[in-house]
Amino acid sequence: METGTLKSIIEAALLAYGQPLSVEQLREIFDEPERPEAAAVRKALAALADDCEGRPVELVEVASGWRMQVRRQYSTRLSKLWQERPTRYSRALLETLALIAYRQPITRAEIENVRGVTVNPNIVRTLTERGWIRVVGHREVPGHPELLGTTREFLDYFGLRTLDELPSLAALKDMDDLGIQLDLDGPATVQAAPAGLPAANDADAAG
Amino acid sequence: METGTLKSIIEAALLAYGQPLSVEQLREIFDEPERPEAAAVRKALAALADDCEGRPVELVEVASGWRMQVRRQYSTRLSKLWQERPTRYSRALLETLALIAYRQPITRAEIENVRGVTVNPNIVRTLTERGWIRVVGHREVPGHPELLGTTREFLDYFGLRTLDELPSLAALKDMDDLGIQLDLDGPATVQAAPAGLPAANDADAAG
Amino acid sequence: MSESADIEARNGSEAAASELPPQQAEMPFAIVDGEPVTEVPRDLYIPPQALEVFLEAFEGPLDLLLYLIRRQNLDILDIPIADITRQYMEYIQLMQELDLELAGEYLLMAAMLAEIKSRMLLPRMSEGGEEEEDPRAELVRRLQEYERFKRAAEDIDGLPRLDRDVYPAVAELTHRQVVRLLPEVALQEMLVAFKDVVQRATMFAHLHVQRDTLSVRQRMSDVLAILEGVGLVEFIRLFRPEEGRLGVTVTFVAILELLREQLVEIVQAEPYQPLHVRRVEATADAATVEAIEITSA
Repeated sequence: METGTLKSIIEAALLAYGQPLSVEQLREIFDEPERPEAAAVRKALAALADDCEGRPVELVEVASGWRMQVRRQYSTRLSKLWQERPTRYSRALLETLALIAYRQPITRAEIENVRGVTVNPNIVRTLTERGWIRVVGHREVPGHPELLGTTREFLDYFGLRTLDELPSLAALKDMDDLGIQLDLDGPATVQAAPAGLPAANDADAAG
Repeated sequence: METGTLKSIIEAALLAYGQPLSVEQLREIFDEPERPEAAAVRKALAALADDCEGRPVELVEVASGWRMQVRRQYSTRLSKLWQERPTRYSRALLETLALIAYRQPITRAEIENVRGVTVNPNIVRTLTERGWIRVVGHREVPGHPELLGTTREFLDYFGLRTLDELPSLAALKDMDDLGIQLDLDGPATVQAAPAGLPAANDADAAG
Repeated sequence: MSESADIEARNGSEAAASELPPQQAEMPFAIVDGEPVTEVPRDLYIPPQALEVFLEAFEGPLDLLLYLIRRQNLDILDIPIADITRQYMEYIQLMQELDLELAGEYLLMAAMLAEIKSRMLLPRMSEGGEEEEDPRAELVRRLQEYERFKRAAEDIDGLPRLDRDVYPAVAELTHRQVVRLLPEVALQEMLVAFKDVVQRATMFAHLHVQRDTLSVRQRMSDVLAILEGVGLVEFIRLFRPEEGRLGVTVTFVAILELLREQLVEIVQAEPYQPLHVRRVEATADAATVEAIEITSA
């Protein structure tokens, strides 16, 4: 099949479906023998992405596939089309979600350890109902607590392809360095040079 | 506002909204004083319609306003995206099919004799519509009941050349050895169906 | 949310500063840091009416502590523990005075701070001659860890989110047909079903050895006897599966014979409803014809 035709069908499919479609799903639109190879689909997707230059829509890849979406610059204006405001999520919910996203698989108790407060069951329910988290197993400790992890929908919703695309991975690494420094240098350093330590590290901690 | 900008915002709005928007609704996206006149919106809509030439979507006016829609030529092909997940066949259907396959030609009465329950007419219809069974004759007994048998499509579906290639009951012995639990206690324990088999309730028994 | 609380706290403190004298520090700061602390932060007092809002803005004791530290641009690695403890306790006391429901975690943290504070005052040499870890280390680790995820939560909140920052582009697809897929069946599934049903039938057969002696005529009489004077009997009730295949066949043929001879009729309320059998008392009516059609279809 000619790339132009393939590209048009893919654009039609993505706009009609309104949700991400994987390369495999796009291939399955076609019956044999005209079913294109994955490489041909990818080539057409690349051409389509180029076509979107200068248009108010863009083609993005997220965890479950490719999605046509209206560019971010229009969102404020277009939000007027809906009566309802987009949901705002509480800090408690976002912190819980962040812990699950970065530390998965994780138990509630482990979330509580870091946050210093008990996990509100409503938050876990909301996140589950939203389809962002799910139980991925149980930890082999007494009580067999549930291990929570994020879903593909979570990545889709936040426009990510993989968990690696989550922000601030570097910050996590820096924190480890800080911990080591604190441990290895011992309290003497902390005590003797309270003003000396911060400069570099503080920036990390704050940044 | 320049027509090009207005056109982009309108396209963004129509694609984000996914439903028809009237000229008035489109004007309301804009706050005063930048809110365009209806004439300007119509001009932008006309320009957008022209842009759609050669693209897989078109701008059409319907009763409640304007909407972007995928050109009709793609409808049939894209319908595949909405394929419904099939439900599994009931245990009653599988047993009926098995009896027809292994004991053909067979009458309904004979199937009923073995299964101990009446044959739900829907099952025979489903199997006939699927093209797996057909009437192969009539038994020379009072009432001249139909004799049912399997078709070539049935063989094709299961990848068999002839009926002789149907596995023998001896083959089941091996399956038992593989640890597949069979329900040997009769209809009362249908819910204890072996893993992999539908635990659907027996439509026959219910009818 | 925390921002607004922040503003309120600040406004409140300005108002309060003129009314309240600076509080005397209960601990000399010099012992902790090795240098004198000249300034007692006074801007952390919050008027009671703002307190509830303020406290709701915190996600727990760690969050509150972080606020106290960041508020004063203090170094998280070198927290003036006495000062922070005093400030923290002021909130706890206020919360208690106001009868606000105080989560247990806040009190736990208060105890932890008090313990750290007392350990800071002791000479830090263990019997082995090795220096003990800074009493604040564990707290610092927890604060760092919490702050890391507090920031990660903000980062996640800042990601372009569907239905807030980006909208999926959708166009109408007209003339769409729903393609219904047919269920898949594995050969093995059918085989298992077959074994199952054969096994059941075999069990019935074992129970009745004398099935061969049954005759259609005899069974016709039996059926008529069952129907005598009882009105409608459900069709399947006339069958006894435990008689096995032949027995059921005989009953079935017997009923067919009775129908043919117009001695019984079969009635059905609606399609797919259970069939019922009754004796024909008077002349045959249309129902009989219908019934024959149903049974022979």
